[in-house]
Amino acid sequence: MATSEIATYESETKPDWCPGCGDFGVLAGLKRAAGILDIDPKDILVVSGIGCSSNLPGFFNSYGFHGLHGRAIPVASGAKLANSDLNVVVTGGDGDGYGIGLGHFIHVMRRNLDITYIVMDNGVYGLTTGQVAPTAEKGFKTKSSPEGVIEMPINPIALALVSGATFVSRAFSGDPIHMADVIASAIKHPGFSLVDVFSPCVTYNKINTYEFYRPRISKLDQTGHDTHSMEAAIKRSYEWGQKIPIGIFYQTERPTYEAEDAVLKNGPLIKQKPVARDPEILLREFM
Amino acid sequence: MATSEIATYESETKPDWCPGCGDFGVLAGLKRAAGILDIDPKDILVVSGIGCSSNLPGFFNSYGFHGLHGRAIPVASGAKLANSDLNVVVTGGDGDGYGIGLGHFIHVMRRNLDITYIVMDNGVYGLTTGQVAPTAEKGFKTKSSPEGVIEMPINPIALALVSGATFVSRAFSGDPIHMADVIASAIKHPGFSLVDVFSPCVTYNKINTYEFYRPRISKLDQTGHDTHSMEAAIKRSYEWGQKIPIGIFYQTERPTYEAEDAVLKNGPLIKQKPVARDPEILLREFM
Amino acid sequence: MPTENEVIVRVGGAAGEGGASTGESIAKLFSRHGLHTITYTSYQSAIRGGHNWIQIRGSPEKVYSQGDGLDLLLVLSSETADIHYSKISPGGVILYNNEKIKNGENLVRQDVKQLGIPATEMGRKYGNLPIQNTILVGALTHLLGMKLDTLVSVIETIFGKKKSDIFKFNVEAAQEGYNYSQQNFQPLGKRMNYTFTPKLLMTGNNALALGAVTAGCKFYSAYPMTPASTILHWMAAHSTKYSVLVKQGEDELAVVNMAIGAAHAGARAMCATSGGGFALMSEAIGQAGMTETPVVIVESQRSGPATGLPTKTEQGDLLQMLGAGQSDYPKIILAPRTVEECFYTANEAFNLADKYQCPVIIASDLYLSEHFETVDSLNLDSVPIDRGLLFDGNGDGRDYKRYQFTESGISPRAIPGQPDHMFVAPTDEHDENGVSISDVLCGIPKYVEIRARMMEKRMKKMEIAMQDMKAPSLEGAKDAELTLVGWGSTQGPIKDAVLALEQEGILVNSAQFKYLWPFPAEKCEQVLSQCKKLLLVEGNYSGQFGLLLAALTGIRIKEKLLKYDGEPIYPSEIVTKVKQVIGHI
Amino acid sequence: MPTENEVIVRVGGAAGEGGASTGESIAKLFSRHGLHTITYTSYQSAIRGGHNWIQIRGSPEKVYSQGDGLDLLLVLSSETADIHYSKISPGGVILYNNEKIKNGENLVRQDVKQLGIPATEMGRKYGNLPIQNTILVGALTHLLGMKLDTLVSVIETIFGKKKSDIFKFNVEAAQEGYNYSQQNFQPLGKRMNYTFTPKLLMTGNNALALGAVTAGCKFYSAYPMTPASTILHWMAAHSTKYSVLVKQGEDELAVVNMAIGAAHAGARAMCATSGGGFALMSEAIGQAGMTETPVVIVESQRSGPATGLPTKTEQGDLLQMLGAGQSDYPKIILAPRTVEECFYTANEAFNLADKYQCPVIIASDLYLSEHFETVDSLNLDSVPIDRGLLFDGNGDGRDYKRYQFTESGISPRAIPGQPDHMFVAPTDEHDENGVSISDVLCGIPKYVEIRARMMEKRMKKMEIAMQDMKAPSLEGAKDAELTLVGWGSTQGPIKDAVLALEQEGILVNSAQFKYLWPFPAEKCEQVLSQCKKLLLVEGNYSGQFGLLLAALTGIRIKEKLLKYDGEPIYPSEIVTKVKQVIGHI
Ligand SMILES: Cc1ncc(C[n+]2csc(CCOP(=O)(O)OP(=O)(O)O)c2C)c(N)n1
Ligand SMILES: Cc1ncc(C[n+]2csc(CCOP(=O)(O)OP(=O)(O)O)c2C)c(N)n1
Ligand code: SF4
Ligand code: SF4
Ligand SMILES: [Mg+2]
Ligand SMILES: [Mg+2]
Repeated sequence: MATSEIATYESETKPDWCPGCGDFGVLAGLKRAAGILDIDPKDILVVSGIGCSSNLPGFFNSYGFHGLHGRAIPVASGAKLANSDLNVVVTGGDGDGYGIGLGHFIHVMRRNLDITYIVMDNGVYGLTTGQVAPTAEKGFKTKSSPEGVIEMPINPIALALVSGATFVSRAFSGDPIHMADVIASAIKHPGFSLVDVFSPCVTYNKINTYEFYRPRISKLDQTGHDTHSMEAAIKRSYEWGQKIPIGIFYQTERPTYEAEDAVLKNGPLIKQKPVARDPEILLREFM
Repeated sequence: MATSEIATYESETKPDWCPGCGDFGVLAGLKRAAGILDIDPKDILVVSGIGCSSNLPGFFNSYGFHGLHGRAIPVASGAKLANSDLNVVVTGGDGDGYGIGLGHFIHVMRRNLDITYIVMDNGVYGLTTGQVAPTAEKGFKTKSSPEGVIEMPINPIALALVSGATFVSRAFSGDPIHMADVIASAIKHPGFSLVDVFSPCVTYNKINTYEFYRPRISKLDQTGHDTHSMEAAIKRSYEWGQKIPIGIFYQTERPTYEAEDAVLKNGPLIKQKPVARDPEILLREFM
Repeated sequence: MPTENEVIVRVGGAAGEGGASTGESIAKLFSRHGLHTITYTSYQSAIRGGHNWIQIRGSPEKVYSQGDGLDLLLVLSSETADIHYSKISPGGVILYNNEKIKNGENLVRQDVKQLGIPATEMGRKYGNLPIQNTILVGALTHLLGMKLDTLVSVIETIFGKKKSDIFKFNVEAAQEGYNYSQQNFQPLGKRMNYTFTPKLLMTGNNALALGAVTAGCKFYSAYPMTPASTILHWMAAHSTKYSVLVKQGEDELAVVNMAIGAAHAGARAMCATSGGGFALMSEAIGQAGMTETPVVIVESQRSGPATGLPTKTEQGDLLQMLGAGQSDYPKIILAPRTVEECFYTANEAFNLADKYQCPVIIASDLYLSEHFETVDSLNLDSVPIDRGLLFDGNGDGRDYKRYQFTESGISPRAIPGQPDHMFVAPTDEHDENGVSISDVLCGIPKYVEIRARMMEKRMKKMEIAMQDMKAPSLEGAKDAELTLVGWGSTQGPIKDAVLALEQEGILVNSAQFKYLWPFPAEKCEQVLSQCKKLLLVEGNYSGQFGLLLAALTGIRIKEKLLKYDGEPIYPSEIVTKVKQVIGHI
Repeated sequence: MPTENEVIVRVGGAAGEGGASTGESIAKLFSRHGLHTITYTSYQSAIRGGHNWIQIRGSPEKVYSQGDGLDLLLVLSSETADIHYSKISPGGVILYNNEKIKNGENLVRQDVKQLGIPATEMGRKYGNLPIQNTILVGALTHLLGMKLDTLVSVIETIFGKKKSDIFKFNVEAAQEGYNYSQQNFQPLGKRMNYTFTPKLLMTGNNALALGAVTAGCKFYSAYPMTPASTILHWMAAHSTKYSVLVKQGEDELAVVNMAIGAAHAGARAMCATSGGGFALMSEAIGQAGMTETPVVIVESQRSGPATGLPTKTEQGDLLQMLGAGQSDYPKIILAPRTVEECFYTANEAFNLADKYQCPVIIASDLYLSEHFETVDSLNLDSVPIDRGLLFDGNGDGRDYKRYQFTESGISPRAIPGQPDHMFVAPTDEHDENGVSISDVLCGIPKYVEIRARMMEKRMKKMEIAMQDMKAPSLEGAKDAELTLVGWGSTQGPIKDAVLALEQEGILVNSAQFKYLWPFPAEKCEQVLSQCKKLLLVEGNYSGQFGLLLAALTGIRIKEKLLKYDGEPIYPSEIVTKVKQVIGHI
């Protein structure tokens, strides 16, 4: 792909992340993926919540909505239902999506809306200066957990699998080329797609660093993984330790919500006309 | 167990559920379970949200908190942390727990607080006169889904399994004796226990009736199920159709949150003294 | 006590006995006789086990509330008599199934006619069909001198298909009840003219939903909550017919954020809830204010606090609506005063939302949402759709500034998908381009200024919007001794009270507020400054509107009728209070 | 401009360069010299990339705000000079690293002394250690005539272990900076007496947290949100030491409901958040009101609306706090006015919560929460713990009514685990026993009455609580031309402005409100009725306190100083406004 294509998605605003932050890799990956799919920026809506990671829409040239902490998914859902022609991508953090936003995350997956959700998973609350996040491993010490976390971390991949997501994947900020392919597949996938990204917070997480991940990362497609097997996917979602898989865990086809909704059979909502103001039609039932 | 023992838990307020409502069975099951374990009513706190099912604490003789729709779990968590000597039981509906309260539900499981959560799962919002609930099957028609639901239902058992619950079970209102045993085991279990109960709404759900469940119900302990195998549990959580399993899907031991919290090492919070008002201790760091 | 020119009926029964729907058919019977009709339904949270009742008032003249007194009590279950018998006006009637009140047991009033019917026995031949209600309504039809044919048309509307057994049986039962009544009872002898020109009969929620679809609402999201749920039910039932996408969300947080997302993408979007759900929505309403997204939120209030009495009314959430979300941001609050006005207010709300690119809250309540009222034929065309300042999409997109500083504070809005006008709508403070300034720019002098200007830009819109916010005119006598001040749904009882007092020669008038925020203080001061004495009438404990009025105008109303027991206000309560205040008692 | 008797220093640097902590060590240097010290820190949301600065003011006399003017600008990064150079008072000093501003480039003011130090070069021998800040602070110590020993003690506090390399290197660097300064620069020549009696230096959040643990708070839950997060950090760090269970929840809904659950079970419980999180909590605050559960909620306000400017201050959430949750219910709102008062208010809040069995909101803001202030030695024993009316547990439990109607509205509270006094705390309306009446009872005359009485019982508590709500006294000249009216954190700048005006012979006084709800209207009217002219000073756009005051007293303040650009109010701004209002300009 030519750099000029990626430049299409270059915003005038420069990212303000800490030097080395994993989120740079995600931004690069998303640009590249959009370039691969050659989507016109006007047809992309990037929605986010609040967090370092949620600042991403400001650094990407497309339409965007930088909403409230934890509420990106419902905003994106509403936008997608209103204009199903848009490519709706949600970008955010683990706190935003797996913490405060967890309920929305699970519910959107059972709906199978055609939305791509990219979570920059760094195990901490970066923007609020480093408290524990739901993916932090047991024992992790932060400002808000000085004795070490005593909760089990969320397993977002497993959660997505049992919640009905039709595309479940993982990427790593240290490998934006691989990530771009995963994101491109996710966007292309008709239905809800999750891309959980190991995106190191170089400032507040000294455990889950690039150095931690790099030797452990193993690509699913290089290990003969069957992306159509839910069972295999669940099993692999628990792999942690010496080998941590990235790539596509699971992909299946199920009609999207947009395809099944009766009203959307007549095309995107915003292209549909208001109802005719005919008393015969509108008032009869009240006689 | 003598009836007199169950009468201990009899409240002066009579249930106002529709005749035949599955929730009667759950109330009976809970009383019986409490009787089996012989817990003093003063040591039980039953917490609920809002819904027909959430009215249960009013009909059970113990301490109770009938809170807000969807927020029973955090209220119960706070109470348990404040007084870990209490037996804290949460009772509620599928809308309350798997709809609006879903985020709390998942997060409490990774904490493994020693709380028992009984969900009266009827596929509808009973109290608000019959809209679709998150466990409703595809195609289910309600006031709010006249064309039939187009979302996949929540699988609460699978969700609980991947979220770290240490005791995951299911019961059926049509079999309160079996249910009582399951609830008793759940309460006895040290750590978070889920009892998902098929509790038919005779008024608004004409699909998932007693007649629907009765021939399909199959007891896990009668089919050689290994309650210590997560894999087996997940597999069985997907069984639906001709055979639907009830009983204990999974049970494991993990230290409870209360056991791991440093402050609770000194006993229940409400028994701990306020800090001594010694300037030497309290003010030194600000010098 | 009902006047000669009106009839008031109350139907009571155990929950699940169909009291409400029986009442609704009586209401339809009235409206199809050409009567102005108003109902009030009292019910509880439990699906079974409680006692429900519905009051129906009809008159050839316009009526404004459920009214006072009772001409006829229709008894569906035995406790109905215990609860309502004493409420029957002297000369009134109690109509009951002989088996529910054995031999008219305990019906001892001499000034009330006891009319028993062996309805259970008469109904036996229809098997298990719950048909006693129809028999009783048949009897009532005769008692009111109404036409059986019209009742049959109502039965047809309710039970549908002409040839179904259930339709046929109900018609037969109605006929039998009518005949029995004719043979055994004297009609009430009210002298009412029936025009038989059917009137439109609907609830406030019906009118609001109808108004919304008429306004081009394309996206409706909700989470069930009494008394807003019936909007959801109506919308869902009409979703394909009117092409409105209806989405039940997982909670109110999702619901309001979905509506905002849909609105951002260009669809007219609405959601509705009650107090508790509104509390959950409040953060996102601020988001709509900050991102300048037009969205309509209905808050149908019920008795609080907390879960409170979910099936009872209150006007207790005004402070919550005023204070919704942190800091100051543009928002508009409208409180429709009648069922009819619910229709027009929905239209207006969408236009105001688009014009000022801000959230608009429609403040309804259980009483207004759920009671039936006849409305004069709605003028469907009176409020044309106006989508406000949309960016035309011409010119070079590079100059496009979504949050441009303008005279009015309103900046042209582009819609995602439009070529060349990409922008990010941020909840963080931002510059004209929508670039967030909270991350690395705030606190630097230039951006301190931009922050202040952006705040002023947004709030400027509310100064302009003030032109659209109307003060109520004084309704009633010019030289009244006293002015009743209310807002929203209390208009009905207040109007009826004014009329009743007029009958007694006491001249009062009323100022009923609909436009609550931004509060048109100057105009309101002008109106109220003409008044001799003020009496505040509100359905809440603390007189919340009184606080708003005082805050913005300094007018502190000393005399107050505040009701917070869950029941709607009755005209007679206002009459009594007025007399007390002006010293007539 | 700073007076002779005070010194104001500002430290600026790129985010991540340690400006804030350098500022804090200067503040500690001041407080250990026995100076009254106050700071203000300006920073942004991004972790890196922005520009941060901190202002430190010290004086032997009591000072109340960050002050106006600048004696010394300490430059850590090149843009610092661009942004702040013009702010240095005539006769002031700019102190900088020679390498950051090459040869004093662009430092052209004749009325400012340019003092450059080759700090980078001097620091080189310490390797990668970011030591230039320490060198500069060493230099500053000499310029202010302060003691190097005291600086060493500060370094020890910061870097801990006496024998660590990092401690040793920093001490050396400080010494070098001091020496360089001594050899090359003249001290500022301020005539200040250093007593060397160290003062307690803390932020509002420190004081609040300390107050809470002193009050016996045993449960603290929170979800991170600036500017409340530092309470969480402090509590977490002191959790085992003071036996406070600290729980970070999954969101603010969980957080507040956990605190309520803990409170219901008998623990003193608190949670804290900022505006957006508070919006999410609002439904549950009503729940605490309805179930009569004592709980303390801290709202530290920041610039809104929506996400707004998370690191900037505002007093914009008063309406939100007043309107939190549907309907009317008992709640108390307290706005501490100084860091010291944060401590006592926390104690008071817990007592009031227990006494009235209701939620108590502490309204703080970023300015108050985060700035450092020296406080006179705290009287830890001044507020004894009072748990309110707890059921003694004697007698037959059968008579126990959790929600008993009493004269005061306060009913004796039993705690789960207590024998024989079981009850359910319901968010539905209920009778004295706590039995819900919404399901099958409401609407029936007897229960209509119980509902009304239960509402009155709850609100009665607020009438009684009115006795504990104090009106502010007038501070300053009795016969002042004008009274400044403010609330909460603006007390500092207002006090300083009053003093500054006094210097110019202009007599104004001030009324600073702390007790906001239930609003002690009568007492406040009495205080304000003595005033000639009022000027409202608030850190928000719409004058929210002014609205509250007018709503409850009818007093509408015409003259307003409203600030909403995210920055705190400076005394000089008040001075200017006052002169304008009283016609001295
Ligand atoms: C309702 C609400 N609560 C809290 C906050 C404060 N807040 C902002 S970002 C954030 C967490 C961010 O963590 P994450 O989503 O993991 O993003 P990261 O910064 O790590 O990329 C929080 C708690 C908020 N903005 N809104
Ligand atoms: C915040 C809020 N939203 C909505 C409601 C209305 N509401 C009451 S109960 C209920 C659903 C009950 O469903 P479920 O939990 O399944 O209980 P069931 O009645 O089926 O036993 C809803 C939506 C509420 N009380 N509070
Ligand atoms: S704090 Fe962490 S997540 Fe935030 S920008 Fe810096 S490195 Fe990235
Ligand atoms: S409506 Fe359904 S869930 Fe509610 S009480 Fe009746 S049967 Fe039970
Ligand atoms: Mg994160
Ligand atoms: Mg249910």
